[in-house]
Parts: sequence; structure tokens; C-alpha cells
Amino acid sequence: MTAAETIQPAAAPDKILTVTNIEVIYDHVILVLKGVSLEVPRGGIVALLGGNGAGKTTTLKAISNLLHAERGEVTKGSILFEGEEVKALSPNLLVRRGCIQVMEGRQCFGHLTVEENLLTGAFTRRDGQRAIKADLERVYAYFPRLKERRSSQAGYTSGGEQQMVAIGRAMMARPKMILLDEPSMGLAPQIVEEIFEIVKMLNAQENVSFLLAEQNTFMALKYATYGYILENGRVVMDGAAQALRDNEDVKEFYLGIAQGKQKSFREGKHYKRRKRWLA
Amino acid sequence: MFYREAGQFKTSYYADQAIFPILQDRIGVAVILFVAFTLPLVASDFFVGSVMIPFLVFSLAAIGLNILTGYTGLISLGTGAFMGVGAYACYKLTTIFPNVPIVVHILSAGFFSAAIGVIFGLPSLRIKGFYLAVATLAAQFFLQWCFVRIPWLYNNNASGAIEVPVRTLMGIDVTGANATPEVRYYLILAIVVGMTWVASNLVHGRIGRQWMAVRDMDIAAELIGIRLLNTKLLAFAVSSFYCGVAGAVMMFLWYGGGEAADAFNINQSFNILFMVIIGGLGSLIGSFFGAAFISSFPTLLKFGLPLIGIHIGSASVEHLTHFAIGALIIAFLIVEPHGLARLWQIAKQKLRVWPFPY
Amino acid sequence: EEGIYVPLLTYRTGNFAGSGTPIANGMRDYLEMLNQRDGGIGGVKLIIEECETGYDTKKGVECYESTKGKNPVVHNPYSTGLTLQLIPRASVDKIPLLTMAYGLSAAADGRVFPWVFNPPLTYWDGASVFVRFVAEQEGGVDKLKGKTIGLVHLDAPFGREPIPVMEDLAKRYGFNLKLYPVPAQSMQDQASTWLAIRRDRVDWIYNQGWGAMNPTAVKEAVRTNFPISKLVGVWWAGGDDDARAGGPEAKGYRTLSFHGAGADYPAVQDILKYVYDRNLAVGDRAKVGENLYSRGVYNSALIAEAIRTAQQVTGKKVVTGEDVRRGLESMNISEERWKEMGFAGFAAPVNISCDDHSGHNRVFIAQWDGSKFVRGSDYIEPMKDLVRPMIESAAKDYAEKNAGWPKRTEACDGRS
Amino acid sequence: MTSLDSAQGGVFNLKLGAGAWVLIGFALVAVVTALAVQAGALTRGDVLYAVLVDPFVQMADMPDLLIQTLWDGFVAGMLYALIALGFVLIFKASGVFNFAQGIMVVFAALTLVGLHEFGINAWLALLLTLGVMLVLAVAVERVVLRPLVNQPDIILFMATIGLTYALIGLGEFIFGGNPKVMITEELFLPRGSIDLNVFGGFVSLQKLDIAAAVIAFVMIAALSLFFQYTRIGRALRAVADSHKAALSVGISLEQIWVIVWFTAGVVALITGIMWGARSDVSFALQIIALKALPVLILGGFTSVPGAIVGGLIIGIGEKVGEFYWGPLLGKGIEAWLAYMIALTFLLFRPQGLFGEKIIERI
Amino acid sequence: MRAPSTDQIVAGDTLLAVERVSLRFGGVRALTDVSFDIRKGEIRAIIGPNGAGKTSMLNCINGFYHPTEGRITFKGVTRPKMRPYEAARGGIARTFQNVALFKGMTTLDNIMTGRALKMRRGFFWQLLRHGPAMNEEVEHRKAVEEIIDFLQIQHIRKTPVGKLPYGLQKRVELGRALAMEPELLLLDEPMAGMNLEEKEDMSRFILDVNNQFGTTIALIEHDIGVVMDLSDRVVVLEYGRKIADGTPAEVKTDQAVIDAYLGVAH
Ligand SMILES: Nc1ncnc2c1ncn2[C@@H]1O[C@H](COP(=O)(O)OP(=O)(O)OP(=O)(O)O)[C@@H](O)[C@H]1O
Ligand SMILES: Nc1ncnc2c1ncn2[C@@H]1O[C@H](COP(=O)(O)OP(=O)(O)OP(=O)(O)O)[C@@H](O)[C@H]1O
Ligand SMILES: [Mg+2]
Ligand SMILES: [Mg+2]
Repeated sequence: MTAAETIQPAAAPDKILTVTNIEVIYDHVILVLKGVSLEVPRGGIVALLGGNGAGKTTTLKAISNLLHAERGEVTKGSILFEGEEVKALSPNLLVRRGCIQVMEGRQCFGHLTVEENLLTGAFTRRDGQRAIKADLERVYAYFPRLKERRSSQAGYTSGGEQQMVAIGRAMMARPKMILLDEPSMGLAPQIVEEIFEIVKMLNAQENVSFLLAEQNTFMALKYATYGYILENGRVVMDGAAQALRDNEDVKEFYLGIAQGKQKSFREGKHYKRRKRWLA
Repeated sequence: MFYREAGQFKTSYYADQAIFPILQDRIGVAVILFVAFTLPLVASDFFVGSVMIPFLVFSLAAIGLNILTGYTGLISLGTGAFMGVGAYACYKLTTIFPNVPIVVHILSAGFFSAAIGVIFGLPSLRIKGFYLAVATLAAQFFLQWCFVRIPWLYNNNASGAIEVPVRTLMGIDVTGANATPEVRYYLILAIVVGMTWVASNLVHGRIGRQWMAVRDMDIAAELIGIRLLNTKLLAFAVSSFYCGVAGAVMMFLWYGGGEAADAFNINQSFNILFMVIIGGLGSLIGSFFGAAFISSFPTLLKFGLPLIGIHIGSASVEHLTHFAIGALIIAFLIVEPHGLARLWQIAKQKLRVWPFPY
Repeated sequence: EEGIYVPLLTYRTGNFAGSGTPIANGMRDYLEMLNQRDGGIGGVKLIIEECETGYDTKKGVECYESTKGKNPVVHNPYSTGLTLQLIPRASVDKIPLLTMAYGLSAAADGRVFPWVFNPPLTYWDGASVFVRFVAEQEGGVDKLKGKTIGLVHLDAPFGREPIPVMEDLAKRYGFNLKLYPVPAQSMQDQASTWLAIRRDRVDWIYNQGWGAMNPTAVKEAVRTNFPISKLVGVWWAGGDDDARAGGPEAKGYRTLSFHGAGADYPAVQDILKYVYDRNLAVGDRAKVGENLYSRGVYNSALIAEAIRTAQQVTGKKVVTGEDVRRGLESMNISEERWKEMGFAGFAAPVNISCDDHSGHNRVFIAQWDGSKFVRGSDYIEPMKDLVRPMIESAAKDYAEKNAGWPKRTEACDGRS
Repeated sequence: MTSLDSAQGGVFNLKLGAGAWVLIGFALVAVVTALAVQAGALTRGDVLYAVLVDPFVQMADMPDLLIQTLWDGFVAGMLYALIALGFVLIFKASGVFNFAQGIMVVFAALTLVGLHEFGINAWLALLLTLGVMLVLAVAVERVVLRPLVNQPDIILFMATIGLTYALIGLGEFIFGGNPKVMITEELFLPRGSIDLNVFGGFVSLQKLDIAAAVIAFVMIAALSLFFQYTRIGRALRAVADSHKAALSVGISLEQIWVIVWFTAGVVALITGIMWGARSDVSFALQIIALKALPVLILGGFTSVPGAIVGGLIIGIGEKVGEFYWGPLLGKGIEAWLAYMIALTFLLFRPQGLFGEKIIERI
Repeated sequence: MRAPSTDQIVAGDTLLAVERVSLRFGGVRALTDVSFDIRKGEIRAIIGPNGAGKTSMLNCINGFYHPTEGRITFKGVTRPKMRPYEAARGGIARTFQNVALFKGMTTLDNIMTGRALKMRRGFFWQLLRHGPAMNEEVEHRKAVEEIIDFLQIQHIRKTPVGKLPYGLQKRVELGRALAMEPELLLLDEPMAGMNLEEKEDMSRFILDVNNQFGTTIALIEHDIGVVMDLSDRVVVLEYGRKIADGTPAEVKTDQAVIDAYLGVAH
């Protein structure tokens, strides 16, 4: 961790997000992130991979400044969003600046209807009812299922429907950057495809940058331009998506491709072969 | 450095099931008990009688409520009334069976409030959260009304109050004006220690787990085969039992009689709830911390200030105390929302990794 | 340096501060005045210490315990609840309880309660006085027949005190008695109570209330067009704030009282001179002489007189609780004595004897003239013949119920 | 179509359920008694008669009293509703059960009267008091809520208790404990009463009560519209559902909370004035706040209209109950009647009449 | 730990039969006229697009919802208004889509709670927590420790589950279900939010549970790979209707399924 890194943001203005060597502690005692650094170029799609408890969610929360709501805090390092220190911004300012997070595990407003949920997404927007209406329709176009359930309370919708609501809600804010936490979780395959397509479109058409924490490595690396792999709180590997996809370890442990062919879950011998980059 | 499990390997599940697995903890408990039992030898009557005794009584009640609110997640504002039931039951018992030792009466009084508690616990199957809290207010006010309106409860005394008769235990006065604070203190201490032990047995065993399961996610609990009604009612019964005993102890060993209907009013219920929350929901030690904070702290502040030479009008002291308590409550919650007990744990945890930050 | 320690259990905070504060001021100021003017009593300084009870029994007991050690000569619990707690302890700690016109009526029986004093009269006396007064107004006891008399009372032991007497008298004089309990929670909302009063066509009302209950009662009476002058409060319902709350229509509101109000009495003037002019007061000068303030003064006057009598009886200067108990028992404040004390016409003579610790002394009716309470009647004798037997039986009952209640051993000094 | 509509959809079919039950119950009782009286099975002096017949006979005999009772109940209900409203606002908007509402009422009223006693013009005092309430709101947000964001309800509840203590200490310290008389004339609140002669008797309506009722009604109407149909209103409800999620979509909790606590403060002030005018302004007034709780659960913590409906049911229920059935139990049943009424309703609808349904979904 | 012996039903014949079940919530039709069966000892997958009614189906099976029409027969008995705890007693355990653990309790306690049904010692012994009560406690503790080892969650034995990462929570939840030693185990998306490695492990667990203890399993999962590899037979729901039922191979090639669910053919 040299000075170079801390100067870097200035040096690299095309980065929309720069995380430099952050440490996160929960409850004053549990050290979870042990120096994570990553960058998201403007208009890029970056994947954040890693096993359970690796610290993906924590990283995203640190970025969107939601940690204090969990009694966690960033103790070291800096996070710059468009060259601005995130610590200085309250979550809602951050959203105004155009950085919004879709939280893990479908955090919907259970008592609000699906439509109201989507509308809350537009809370920070100032560009008038018409624009908002238009976006609402756009979201419905992406997720027709939501249109059907628009007037029922989100709490009663199915797991997947809630996931769609969460994503749609974020889109309603017309952000510059979206932090997606496990978007594919609990979604039917073709919806997963759709969602990643949507990501791609937003990225292509509206130049929205993405940082997505994903377990579905295959999808993530298929759509991302760059990837980081997190293991218990440290970045253990990063590189262009292509490079990662071709990496043997990644192939075996994240893509499940052994000797070039997809292997069956039945064959999975006993679970002793877990490999770690660092013990 | 000195506080850690390191090197203390649990050789059997029995050992691991122990409530204080760590040696240092066991030592700590022993020390506390020792202090508690030797205290009267050094402390003044005032301290024993007006600080320690109330502290113990409220701790007992707090444990009771904690079982209901902290472990089973049912908020109750009827605690005061349930204590009252205990007190009146004990009073009737002493008049009906004058020759049975008072301790027996005090303990059996608990069963009556347990019964009442179960009755008022019935709605808890349908009603949840704050709704239940307010529903229990019905119990509070209805019972309070009964305490005033049923003269039979207070033996038709002209004063309408519980008049505590003199009772002795092994030739020593334990109730009445001649009972010294020390004697009463020891008696209460014995009761509290015993009942705390039992409580910790309950909450660490199967029943405790079922309570907590209901608290954390009642649907899931039912889906793994726990019957909600039984579990909740059991919680109500046990909780009210503790409160009832606390009430009886309060009237007979602390107050020594008086206007019970007034002593067990809604404020009492609130105070005890405060103790439980501030102390730490779902923690037995928490109940003690809470009681100490809400009950003893103001007293010490009030009578302590003059001792350290701060003299302000008696009223201003009261205002100050109020303000200080309020501020402290908020401060504590901000530092650690899960109450003093958790604060204590974290302290221990830090101690465990000491001297390293984490 | 040596002195006589007089703790004052007062409440200037909590829900009853409204009535507690003026009393506290009155009590404190008078004693302070004695210190300033005469250097205490019989040349011994009074050590005055207030302890805040907030009208809460727990805190009250704390106060008692904390002051107990400094050998106080007398205790004024100023709350019925607290009194009931302290009664058993008084005889053990050898500290007399002066519960001035409150507390346990039965305690008036000095043969059972040597350590408890409730002069100048008990709630039972009060109720009887009220009935006498009504009879007087209606023109004779025979006129009471068929009348409807209501008892509006706080739904607590304190409030229920007058019930036995009233019932007895109802039988005796053939008026019909209606009870209107007011639960503590709805002290400030007595709509249904007063509607019921309207339904029952009540002629006279006796209000055994305290704290926030009183102003509300007055207001409701006004609101429901109840003839305000037929609403008579027990002496604790005689706060100026209570009446003031009713606005102009409250003019004519009556309350029992056993002392005058106002600042004209020489002693009160001295208070202004020696306490207020020297900025030793906590209270507000304007409120000096209000009814409840005067009540506090009266209470302190009794304390002072008890101490003085004690000094006479024992010949000691620095008296103890035991001495003051004797002092109280042989206390006899005559007209002249009141005069000497600078209270000419302030209150009726007070006699206490070893048997009779309340004295069933006379009281009068004070009436609200729109700005202050003025005397509204002559002194009226309580019905001692009725009350005394009740007290004795109640006392006996108490002693029996509290198994092992000590027999009176304290000697009686008789009349000095 | 908004969530309330859908919730109400639920409300109505369920409430019909409850309502139907109640109606059937009454009908049965009525029929049975009627028969019994006919058959002479029920005669004067007999318990059932006293319970089932006599009260209604009384109502018929003295209709003016009945009307008066209903009116008193109505007014009381409105005033309860006002206090409840304070709770609802805050609960709805932040999921906080604001124990301090009662003391805020006292505090506001005391400030108003206290300032006036310091010789400040009544209306100026009113403005200043509003200022004080604003300051309070901001302080609460800064000191209490912000650090406790996303904590369990019970913790926030406890925090508001801390607030209560602090406010009591502060208030008594500044204004002293002695009761004060509410400045009604200065605020041009009507005094006196209108006496209507009806059915040979009279019904007296306090002008003040009328004013109170009107004000309460207007406020509640306004607020419920605000909650339902504005962007802020939606945000408020979102916050109540999940602080975390609300943060993540960029709703500014700070702003929301200040708004809502200030509104609650204003409501508290009005409540304080009204109650103060009925009895007097002292800390004893906080006892009244307890009466708002049954109203609250009856209407549902989260529903503004619920507050008013609950208020009316409780107010009228308890007054009528006390007046006609109270004597059977030696009066004073008002002390618990309200809570029992609320409890019975809850057994039909655990979330109150208009409360949002507790979502149970696995 | 063995599944309780159910002599009347042997591997292969029907353990649970769902007949023409429909479920409505006001306007929403969560399930319409669905019928299928689960044979003892098999792994039965239920798949379908989001909102198809899979979870609702499970909820009906263990009595959390009650079908508006149709009936569900378990071990030959039909209980129309079965309460969830009765289902549990009957030997049905499950895990939940949105993890439903007891957040305040440690992993150990969570799994121990799963034994609630099996622990018999009465209130009195619980008061003492010595002698019989303690023995029982320890004996069940042993069983639980087996499960813990089996699932490889020793390291988080004493951690409050609320703080565990999602994946581990799912595993603990499975442990809790296993602790009930059920005959029929309902798994609702056990592998959501796991990476491949963990999915492999989880598959391994499921297979082992199935082989070693002969537990019958109903599995909801969106990862087709997993479903196809693990399950013996698959039901496919869409909009609350059954659109296909058969072996993975059959289902995979079923056009309706491909259109409705798989999108691109795998
Ligand atoms: N509120 C919290 N308090 C304490 N520890 C926490 C908290 N939240 C997460 N942790 C711990 O931080 C570590 C990282 O958790 P995190 O949720 O970031 O992992 P993750 O990569 O998102 O895992 P998953 O893929 O399962 O979501 C975990 O070990 C977890 O136990
Ligand atoms: N309690 C309920 N009240 C109202 N609607 C409900 C309820 N439970 C489920 N639904 C509706 O029924 C439909 C089926 O829901 P279910 O959860 O079974 O879908 P699912 O197949 O599990 O979808 P997913 O794969 O996303 O979990 C959904 O549209 C949902 O909104
Ligand atoms: Mg995560
Ligand atoms: Mg599902």
C-alpha cells in the first residue's frame, strides 16, 4: 500500500469508483475486510466474486456508506466515488450523486405495494412526474411480472418477484452506478439472463457503471469486463474477465469446468478438496 | 491476557453445557456471591435497607419480565399488577395459615400470580408486539382496580392497606418493624440467588430454547413442531411466578406493608420494563444491571451528592436525577443497543484479545 | 454544633407537586423564620432538611431511612401511603409521626398508637363536619331527610376514608348517599362522574380529592352547572390553584379548613421579613399566605410548639424524638398561645391528650371569593361521639390484625 | 390503487367479519332479553334485568342524558384521538413507538403557559413554543434517532423513554412543578357552553369541546391525506418498513424524522392546549396519555383515520359503559374499560381496525 | 441418526400424494389444480418460474397454508386443517427460501431446537437441569454434534446465526431440519446465493442425507444443473399450474418447459 495508490484517483479520472485498501470492523471487534482495493472504470461492469462470507456484501455496504446501520465501520483506507470521499456523504447524498445499491436478499418495503416500492426509488429525483412515470413503464417493460402484481403488497410477492422489485427500484433512481448484490439469487434461469441483459443494456445505452457481487460466476464473468476474487476479506486475484475465465483455478472452483467439460453435481466426490489461495 | 478460554479444553459435553464454561467466569461469580453475603457486615443500614434490598427485589422482578419479554419476545406492561397479585396472595395466605413459615407463603404466592398471568396471557397467541403490550395494560388496570375494590383482599382493613404481621424464622423477626435490614437482606438474597439459579437452568435448557425460538421467528418455530400457545403460556406462567414472588418479597420483606394498590401501579410496570431493556433483553445478568441502573442509581445519586458536598435544593436534585437518567439511557443505547449486558460481553471479548485491538 | 434536627419529607416534583410545593414552602419558611428570628426554639437552632419524596412511597421510605440516623425529633410523611408504612417503625425507631389531618384515622387512639399523632382532626371528623354544615345550611338536621349527598372521592384508600362515617350518618339522618369514585387514571377527565351526579340530582357534594383531581372537579362542576357553593372539598381540596382553575364561575367554592389564609398574621409577616427579605426562601413571595402555604405554616407551628412543650416537660434544651412525643401528648395551643405565636385568629385551639392524638378539633368552612379563600363559617365541632368509638374499634382491629403489636408502655405526662 | 386501499380491502372484509359478529351478538342478546321480559322471567331487581334491561330503560327515560353521554364520549374520544395521532405519526414514519408523546404534550403546554407567565404575548408565546418544538424535533433526530438507525423497535422505544425522563427533568426544572392555568381567553378559545333543551331536559355543549372536536377532525383528515397521496408520505411509510432499505434508495431519514417529530410536536401542543383547558397544565397530564394507548391499538398503530375511529369507539364506549353499566360494579370501571374494549376488538383483528396487516410469509 | 422406521411404507411407494390442490389469496391464484406424488426415498424436484407457486406448494404440504381445494395425503392419512406442528410431528421438516433461522441464537442452539420434539424430560427436571435432564441434553447434543460435523460447521458452533453469511445460514438451516430426523425433507432453494463450490458441497449433503438416512426429499431449486443432476423426478409449475412431470431427461426436452422456464435449452 504505497502513496501511489492514494494519489491514483487523481491520476485516473476515468475511474468512477476507487476503493483503496479498506478495513471494516463490525461491533468494534469483528474484523471482516482486511485491506480491499478495487476500481470501477466509468461505464464498466466489474464483478466481485467470492465464497460465502468472503466480504462481498460488506464491501458493497462500505461503498454505499450503509455500514453504520449495521454497527460496522470503515477503519482504514479510502473510498472515492467520482473523486469524492464517500465517508463525507450521507447515503442519500450518495444516491443523489448517482450511486445506488441493490441489497442482498430482497429488501422490499413489505407494506407498500409493488408500484409504491418502485416509486420510492425515484425519491431523490427532481425531474418531474412525467419522467418518473416513463421510467415506471420502462421497469414494467423489463419485468412484466411486476406489472401484473403492481397493486399487491410487496411482502406477499414471491421471492423472485421481490428480487425484481429491488432491482427495478434501483433503476428508478436513474443512477450513474449500481452496486448489485447477488442479483441472480433466487431467480429463474431465464430471468437471470434477462437481468444480465438489462445490465448490459443500461451499461451500453445509459452508460451506467456496475459493480456486481455474484455467486453465479459463469454469468458474472460472461457479462463483466473485469473481475476481483475475494477470499475471507482479501482480494486474492483480479484481472480482465477473459483472463479470469481462462484461469485454471477459477475454472475448477468457480465455473465447475474440469478438463474442459461441465462436471455433474452427483460426481462431486467428498468435500475435502476445497482449495484456498491463502490458508 | 488473563481472561481467555485458551488452554481450557472441554473434555465432555457436560463440561461444555456448563453455564459458565470459562474458569475466570466461575471465579467471578464466586467473588460476587462472597461480596453479596459479606456486604451487610461492612455497609450501613441505609445502604443495605434502601439500596441493596430494592435492588434485589427489582432484579427478581426484572428476571421475571425478562423471561417473558427478553426470552419469549412478549412485551408486557402488566408486571406491576402481577407483582401485586403475589403480594395480596401472600397476605391472604399469612392470615389464613398464620403458622406456616412466611417464606413458604412468599414462594407459594407466586403460583397465584402465575395462574392470573396465564389467564391474561391467552390473547398473546393472536396479539403480537406492542399490541400485546397495550393489551396487558388491561390486566394492569383491571387488577389494580380489584386491589382497591375487593376489601376481602386486604382483610377489610380500614386503611385499605396490607398490614404486615410480625413473623419470625428460627426465632428471628423477619417481618415487622423489628426485623433488621440485615436479616431481611439475607432472606431476600437467598431467595434471589436460588430463583436466579433456577431461571438460568430453564433458559439454558430445552424450554429456554423453545422460548427463544418463538421470540426469533414464531412461524419457523411452529414449523419445526413447537406449539406456540403452550410455549407462550408457559413463559407467562413462569414470568408471572417470578413477578409474584418479587411482589410478595417487596411488600413483606422490604416495604413491610402499605398501600399495595398504589405500590403496584403502572409506573412499576414501566420501570421494570425499562430495567429489562436497559439491562439487556434475554440476559439474566442484564436484569441485575438494569435493576441497579433504574432503581439504585437514582437513590445513590440523590443521597450521594450531598455526601460529596454538592448541596442543591431537594427538588433540583430530583430534576437533575431525572435528567441524568434520561441522558444516560440514551447514551447507553447509542453505545450498545443491546443493553448493559452486551456491553459487558464486549468488554470481556476485548479483554480476551487484549492486548491486541482485535 | 448542637441543634434539633427536623427533617421535612416534601414533594415539589411528580404528579402532586401542585399541592406539595406550597405546603413545602410554608413548612420550611416558618421554621427558617424561627431560626432567623429567635435563633431556633428555646435557643437551640433547628436543623431543617428537606427530602424529596415525589409523593412516591419508595422514595419516601428512602428519605425516612436516610434521615433516621441523624436522630430526628419528628417526621411528617405527608402521604397516607407513606404514613401506613412508617406507623409500625415509629415505635421502634422512637420517632414520633406527625400526620397533620391525614394518614390513618385510627391512629388518633393514643393508647394503641403512642407514636402517631394526627391533629387537629381526622378525615372521619371532617366528613361529620361536612354533614353538620349541610344540615346548618339546609336549616336543621331534620331537613337532611330525603336529600341526596354525593361523595366524590379518589379511588384509593385515602379517598375512601370518609365512606364509613358518611354511611353511618346517612342512616342516622335519612339522607341518601351516593359514591362517585374517580380512578387515578381519569383524574383529569371526570365527565362521566359529573354526568352521573347530574342524573342523580345530587344536592350536596363532598369532595375527598387530591392533586390534579381537584381543579378538574371544580371545572366539571362549573361545566355541568352544579351549584358551586354546594361543592365542599376536604381540606386537601383547598388549594388556591384548585379553585382558580374554575375561572370566575368557581366563586363560592367551599372547602374545609382549620386555619386562616393570608399574609396579615404577624408571624407570616415575620416570615416575609426574616426569610424572604433575606433571600432565604425557595418559594415565590406572591404565593405566601395562600391556603396550602398557610397549611404548611400551620404544620410547622405544630412542630415548633411540640418541641417547645417537650423542652418544658423535660427541662432539656436539645430534645430527642422521645421527648417530642411527650411534648406532642401534652401540647395545648390555646387562643392566647396562638396569639403569642403571632397567629391571632389564625386557628382554633389544639388539644392533644395521651388517649386522643387528634383532638377532634374544630374546623370551619373556607370559601373562594374569586381570588382567595376567605372564612365562610364559624368553627364547627366534629361529631366526636360518633367518630371516637369508630376510631377505638378501628385501632383495636389494627392491633389484633398486626399480631404482636406492642402494648403501650410509654408513661403519660398528663396535662401540664 | 395504493397500499391503504388494498389494506382496506382487507380491512373491510375482515371488519365485516368482526362487525358481523358484534351485530349478531347484540341481536341475540336483544331477542333473548325481549323474550325473557315478555315471559316475565326477567323482573326488576334481578341481576340479568339490571345488566340487560335497566340501562336501556334509563336511556329511554332520560334521552337528554343519553345524548349528553354520547356527546361527552365523542369529545373525550376526539381528544384521545389527538394524543393517539401523535403516536401514530411517529410510529408510521419511523416505526418508533414514541413513549415520550405524553410528556411532549405536557412540555408543549407548559412552555406555552410558562412563556406567557414570563410576560410574553400569548400569540408570540405560541410561535415561540412552535419554535421550541422544532428545536426538540431536530435535537431528537440528531441525538437519539440518527445514532440508533436500523435498531429493533424496542430499542428505539426505550430511547424515547430516556427522552421522557430528560424532558420531565428539564420541564420541571424550568417551569417548576406547580400546575398552571391554560391561557384560553388569550388564544381566543371560546368559553362557556351552549345549552340545548331537548326531551324536557337539556344538553350542554361546551364551546371549547366543539372547537376541540373540529380542530382534531381537521388535523386528522389533513394528515391522513398527506400520508396517502404525497411523495413524502410514501417515503414516511417506506422508512417505517425498513430503515436499511430506505437508506439504500436514498431517502433522507434525517429530513423525514425532523418533519415527523415536528408535526408530532405540533399535535402535542394542540393536545396540550385542549386538555390543559379542561383541567390544568401540570405533569399529572401525562397520565392522560395512557388513555391514548387503547385508542392506538384499536385503530391500529399505523393508521391516521384509525386514530379517530378508535378514539370515538373508546371515548363513547367507556363513557356509556361507565354511565349506564358502571353503577353495577360500583362505578370507576372507566379505569380499565377502555383497555378491555380494545382487547376484545384485538381478538378479532390483531392489528387493530385499520392497522397494516402483519405480514406472515415464509 | 436414522429416520423413524415406517414399516408400512417401503422405498418406492407413495409417501405423499398431492391431489388437485388449488390455493387462492383473494384475487391471486397461487396454485390451480395441481396433482403429483412423492415416492419414498426419492429426490423430487419442483421447478418453475418465479411466482409459479413452488413455495406455496411446500407451505401447503406442511400445513402453513391450507389448500382452498384438493387434498394432500401423507403416509396414507389426510389432514384437512393440519397445523404446522402436526406436520412436524408427522415427520415433515423443511428449510426456507428467505432463511428463517432463530437469529438471536447460536448455531448449536438452533440445531438443538430442532430436537425439541424429541426431548421428553418434563418441566420439573428442566428446573434442575441436572440428572436426567442433563443426560438427555447431552445425549441429544451428541446427535447434534454429528450433524454439525457432517455439515462442517464446527467453527461457527457458538456464533449467533444472525451474523453468519447467507450461505452458512442456509447450511445451518439444513442442519436444523436434519435434527428433526424427518421422513420427508422439503428444501426451498437451498443453494440460492452460493457459489459453485458450495453448491457442490450442498449437493453432496443432500445426496448423502438421501442415501445414508433414506430421507425422502422435495427440492425447489433454480439452478437447472443441480436439479437435473440430483433429482429422480421433476415437477414443473407455471402460474400455479403443473405443466410437466417426469424424469429430468424428459422435462429438459419438454418444449413447454423450455418456453416457460429454461429459456435457452441447456
Ligand atoms: N452485522 C454483522 N455483524 C458481524 N459480523 C458480520 C455482520 N455482517 C456480516 N458479518 C460477517 O462478515 C463476513 C462477511 O460477510 P458478507 O455478508 O460480506 O459476506 P458475503 O461475501 O456477502 O457472503 P454471501 O455471499 O454469503 O453474501 C462474514 O463472516 C459475516 O459473518
Ligand atoms: N400469503 C400470500 N398472500 C398473497 N399472495 C401470495 C401469498 N403467498 C404467495 N402469494 C403469491 O402466490 C404466487 C406464488 O408464490 P410462491 O412464493 O409460491 O412463488 P414461488 O414459486 O416460490 O416463486 P419463487 O421461485 O420466486 O420463490 C406469487 O405470485 C405470490 O405473490
Ligand atoms: Mg452477501
Ligand atoms: Mg419460492
